[in-house]
Amino acid sequence: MKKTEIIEGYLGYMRESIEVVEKTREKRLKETFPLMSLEEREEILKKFHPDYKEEAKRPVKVGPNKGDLMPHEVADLLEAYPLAKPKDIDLSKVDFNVDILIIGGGGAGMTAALWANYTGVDAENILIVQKLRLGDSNSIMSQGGIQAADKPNDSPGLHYLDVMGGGHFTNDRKLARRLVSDAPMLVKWHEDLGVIYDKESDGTMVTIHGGGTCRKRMHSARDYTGLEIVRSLKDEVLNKNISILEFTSAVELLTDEQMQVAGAVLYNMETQEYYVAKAKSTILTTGGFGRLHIQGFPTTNHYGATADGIILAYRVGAKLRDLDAVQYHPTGAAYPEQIVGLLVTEKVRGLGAQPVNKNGEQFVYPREPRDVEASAIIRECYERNNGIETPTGMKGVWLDSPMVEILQGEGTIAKKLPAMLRQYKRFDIDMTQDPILVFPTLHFQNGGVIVKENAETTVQGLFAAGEVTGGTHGKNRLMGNSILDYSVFGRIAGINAAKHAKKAKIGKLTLNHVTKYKKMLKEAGIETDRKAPILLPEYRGEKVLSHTLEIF
Amino acid sequence: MEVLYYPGCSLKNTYPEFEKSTYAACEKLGINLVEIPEWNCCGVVPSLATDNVMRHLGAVRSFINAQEKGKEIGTNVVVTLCSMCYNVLKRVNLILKEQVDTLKNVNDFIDDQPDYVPELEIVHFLSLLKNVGFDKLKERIAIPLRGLKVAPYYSCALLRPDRPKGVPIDDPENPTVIENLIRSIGAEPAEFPFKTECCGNYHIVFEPHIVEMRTKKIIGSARSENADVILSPCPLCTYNLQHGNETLDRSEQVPVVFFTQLLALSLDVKSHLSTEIENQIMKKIGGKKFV
Amino acid sequence: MSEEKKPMATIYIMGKAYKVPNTLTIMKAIEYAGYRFIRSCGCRGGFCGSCTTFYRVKNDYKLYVDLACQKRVEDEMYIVQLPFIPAEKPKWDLGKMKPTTDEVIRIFPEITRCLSCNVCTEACPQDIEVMRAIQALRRGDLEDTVNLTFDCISCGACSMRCPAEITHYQVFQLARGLYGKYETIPAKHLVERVKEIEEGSFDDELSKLMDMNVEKLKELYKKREIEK
Amino acid sequence: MNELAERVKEISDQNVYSCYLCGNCSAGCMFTDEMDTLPHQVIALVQMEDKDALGKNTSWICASCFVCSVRCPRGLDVAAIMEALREIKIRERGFRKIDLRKIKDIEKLPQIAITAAAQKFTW
Repeated sequence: MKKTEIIEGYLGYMRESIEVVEKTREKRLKETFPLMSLEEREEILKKFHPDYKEEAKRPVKVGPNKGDLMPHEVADLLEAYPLAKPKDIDLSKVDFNVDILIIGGGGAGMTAALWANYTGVDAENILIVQKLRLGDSNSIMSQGGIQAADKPNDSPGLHYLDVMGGGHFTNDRKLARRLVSDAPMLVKWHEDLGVIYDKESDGTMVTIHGGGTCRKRMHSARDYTGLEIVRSLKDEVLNKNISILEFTSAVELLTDEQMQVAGAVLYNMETQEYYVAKAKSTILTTGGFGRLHIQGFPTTNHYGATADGIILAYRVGAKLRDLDAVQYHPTGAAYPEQIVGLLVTEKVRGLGAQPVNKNGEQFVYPREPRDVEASAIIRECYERNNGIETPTGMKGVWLDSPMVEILQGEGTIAKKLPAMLRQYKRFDIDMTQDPILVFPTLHFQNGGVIVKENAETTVQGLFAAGEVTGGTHGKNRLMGNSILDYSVFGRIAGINAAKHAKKAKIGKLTLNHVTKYKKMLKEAGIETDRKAPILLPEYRGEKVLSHTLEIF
Repeated sequence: MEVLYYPGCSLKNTYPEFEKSTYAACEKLGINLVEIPEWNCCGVVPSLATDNVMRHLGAVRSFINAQEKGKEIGTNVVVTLCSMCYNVLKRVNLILKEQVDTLKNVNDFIDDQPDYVPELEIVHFLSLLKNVGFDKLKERIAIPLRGLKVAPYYSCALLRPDRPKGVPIDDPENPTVIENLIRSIGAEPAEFPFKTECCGNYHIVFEPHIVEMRTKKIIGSARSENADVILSPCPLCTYNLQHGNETLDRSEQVPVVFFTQLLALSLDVKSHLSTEIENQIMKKIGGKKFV
Repeated sequence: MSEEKKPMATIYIMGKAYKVPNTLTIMKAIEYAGYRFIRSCGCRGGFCGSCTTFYRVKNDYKLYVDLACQKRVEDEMYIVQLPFIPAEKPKWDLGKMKPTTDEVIRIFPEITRCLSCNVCTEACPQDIEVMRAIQALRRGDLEDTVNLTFDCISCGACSMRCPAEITHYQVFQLARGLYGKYETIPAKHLVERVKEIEEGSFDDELSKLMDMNVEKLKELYKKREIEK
Repeated sequence: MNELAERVKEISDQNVYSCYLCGNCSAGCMFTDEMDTLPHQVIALVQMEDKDALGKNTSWICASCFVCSVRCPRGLDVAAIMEALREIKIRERGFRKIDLRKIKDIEKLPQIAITAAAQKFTW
């Protein structure tokens, strides 16, 4: 076998390692690698988790979180100037005057819109603005599932313990309690909407483990859980005639003289026209920051995950938390090059696949909380040098996917992981026969805008739900709690924004907070041509970018 | 006897009683219907354009599936119940048997399935019964429908056109096969001059008044012959006739039933007739079987 | 390997030739060539269906469809993307419908025009047997339709190719909605748990946990039994 | 053969010049009450290359019951000629006879009827 020859998707030298993995498989099938103690977890995190790299962070210089440590990529955007000059925007002409403005059309935004509508706000008085198409979001990409303690051997209390433990006990307890208490109700709501969850023939939900769970409470829809939920939500939003503006982003929030949030300045990404949207309640559901590529990591996130929401909120004075805590999903694709960074769902491990090193040995319990699992893989690749190097110079470990077929029966992968199977098949790799190569990938913004239990931020009139918020998961979110998060708090945001809209009185629209923020930046001595929000990442080829002329 | 069976959309979606009564009767008669797996919609009305084979594809794909299933169970006979399906399938199959170029054309186009070798025989269920023999059928009858006057309604698709040669199941101008069936189950066929007339077909969708005009005449004719029921082999005619009934006073209406429902009733298996109609019939024949 | 030495492919983006590294996906190649996406780019992971791309290759009449984020470039590829599927979404209220093909036809009567040509299946980047699914629906087999189309990402490639002008992805959404709402058995344990929570059965347990200090919480966490 | 007759032949494989206008088709037709022109008259128009043949409602009222085809003494498939006249119009760019989304009381109609109408009135 030639080292550089490609055989069924893998290079010859990788095949050699796969043969070793195959040899140890039978033995490993009977072994479970021990779970780490809390102390061991702490140690490995400190040593290997990217969050603990001091040089990757700095204290932010301005605003409500002045002095807090944040990744450079986030601090850079908080310390950036607005995209538009306040004096260029005519606030006297209001283009959209609605009760509720929802910024971000993913799972949280659509859930909020629907529940605002159920609470009595007419569909035409709800406006969702969305940078891409409605539903194009991280929500649609989530594969593994949604947690809810709805089986007799489970309880919200056990779920709560898992959430707290996974978050290293740094969570906002009230939010965590809400998360676990409302979970079954939201899954029931999905069922009523027509979401097709995996079920036994008598209707019992099929549930499995996720990393850090003590009970099998992960509900899924094959490995297209996010897709199935989002397309159902989207259908419902469209059926209800809720107004939608696609390819339009919010570039700044609006406030009135009372410093209440009063809508946003919107920007049509295609025509470059701006719109003034006035709203009695504004809900941020903008998602996270994966596309900032913190510390240069590849990401599982969608194209628009550029942290716009936290920038907008921060400028009106909303407080943030835990932005130093970045979730690296332990298993991103490390090979082939075309799909590097894309998610290999935790469900693969949930169904029995073990991470193994190049010698075919286990080195970590397959379902530690995500940050711990990721750290163990980094350690295996870089400290112990037991990873497999790819042609692009990346390292990874094997995820022994054929074990799923052995443990759960032939055909399980096709049935329960069709998205994964398809993704690898496209590049000639058959994950039912061969293991797949994985390495941690930037997955989730653990922190975000601080919200109360009613989804309101620290600024009046501004609500937030989903990945843009912080607190629910503390410093680390567990698998299956992000769909749950946007469902539970999207609903709460929708209901409370609707209630707030009924009594809110909005005064004169201003961008005073922007002027003030700019002054603050100047006073802090920040001289830069960085602008934020960035709306979309820049991936154009370097050669092109260095030769562009701005003529039109 | 084991044969392949093509149900069509109506039997699965609109008139399950047509299929269910057939299955019940077949069980009694020892006929095993094997549904063609993954059959496609036939298109209901055959395309008469000779330069466009696209419209035949649904039928051909069903033939291919039937052919493969037929190899498994050892038959090349495909039975249909819906007369519209019969007409399309029969016609397309005959075209493919006659026209080598057309056959090659569709086989080339359908590159995702095996080629169709035109060896299937498309048979309407009435013809199958005829082949079994109405005399033999008579011997199996448990409840002869004595005293029941039945209007045999053939309509178009079982009889016309005779092109390619071999489509009609009987003489297009003066068919008798349904009458023979009626007699064999112990009932009396009505003299029914409108028995081969058209119900208005697809005009029910955009020009329902045409269907109303047609069906009123057909029902009126059956009524004037004192028919207790109209016997239909066609789901679309059945729908149209029922639509016609709805435009008439109750006293002028004649119930429409599928021929397999009366067959099942006479074989003393579940007829899947509405309770009302079954009671009417049983009363008429003086039978004891009140549901 | 340095940038210059990478094996390159020539691709034609809407007719214009660009040289791009041949290991890139179509999406990354378009970006490499200098285009910045606003449309035709979404999740970049094969789930959202926004980057549907039609292409031909040299000396081949076949029209191929793939997701730009999931397909590696080939030399001499002629590419155009589908930024939007021109179709209104018909509105419906699942709550007032029945799980039948007739209900689907009421909204989408055009599915009766399906010619069984199977061009839709050829177009599907998710390898869904689209025609089979439409025909399953014609047979009244909602379950089969749902199973065949579960992996549909609503990219709409099928709908751009269909001679019967069917918008399959919408039809399937309706079919799945009806099936999910009416043809799956509601989970009994879920209803029971929602009721228990509403009745406050877990309030004490949760309140206790809320008031517990971190050390005690950690103890409990360590001691929790992991379900086998 | 004139161009219209040629086109009819292309589509239906029927030669309208075989028709000697006996009127048997029209006599047997059950739908003439609804027609502005009788079937054999339409055939005459085609023979004379009168494009009005395409504008008459005859072919659209035809229900494809084939009584005419069975009774034609010249063995012409008259129903196929009607189909050819429909097809010529249906194949024209921009021509639209019906809109399936605007069927009245569609919820009452069986699939078989909608399918049949779709087959005959749309391409």
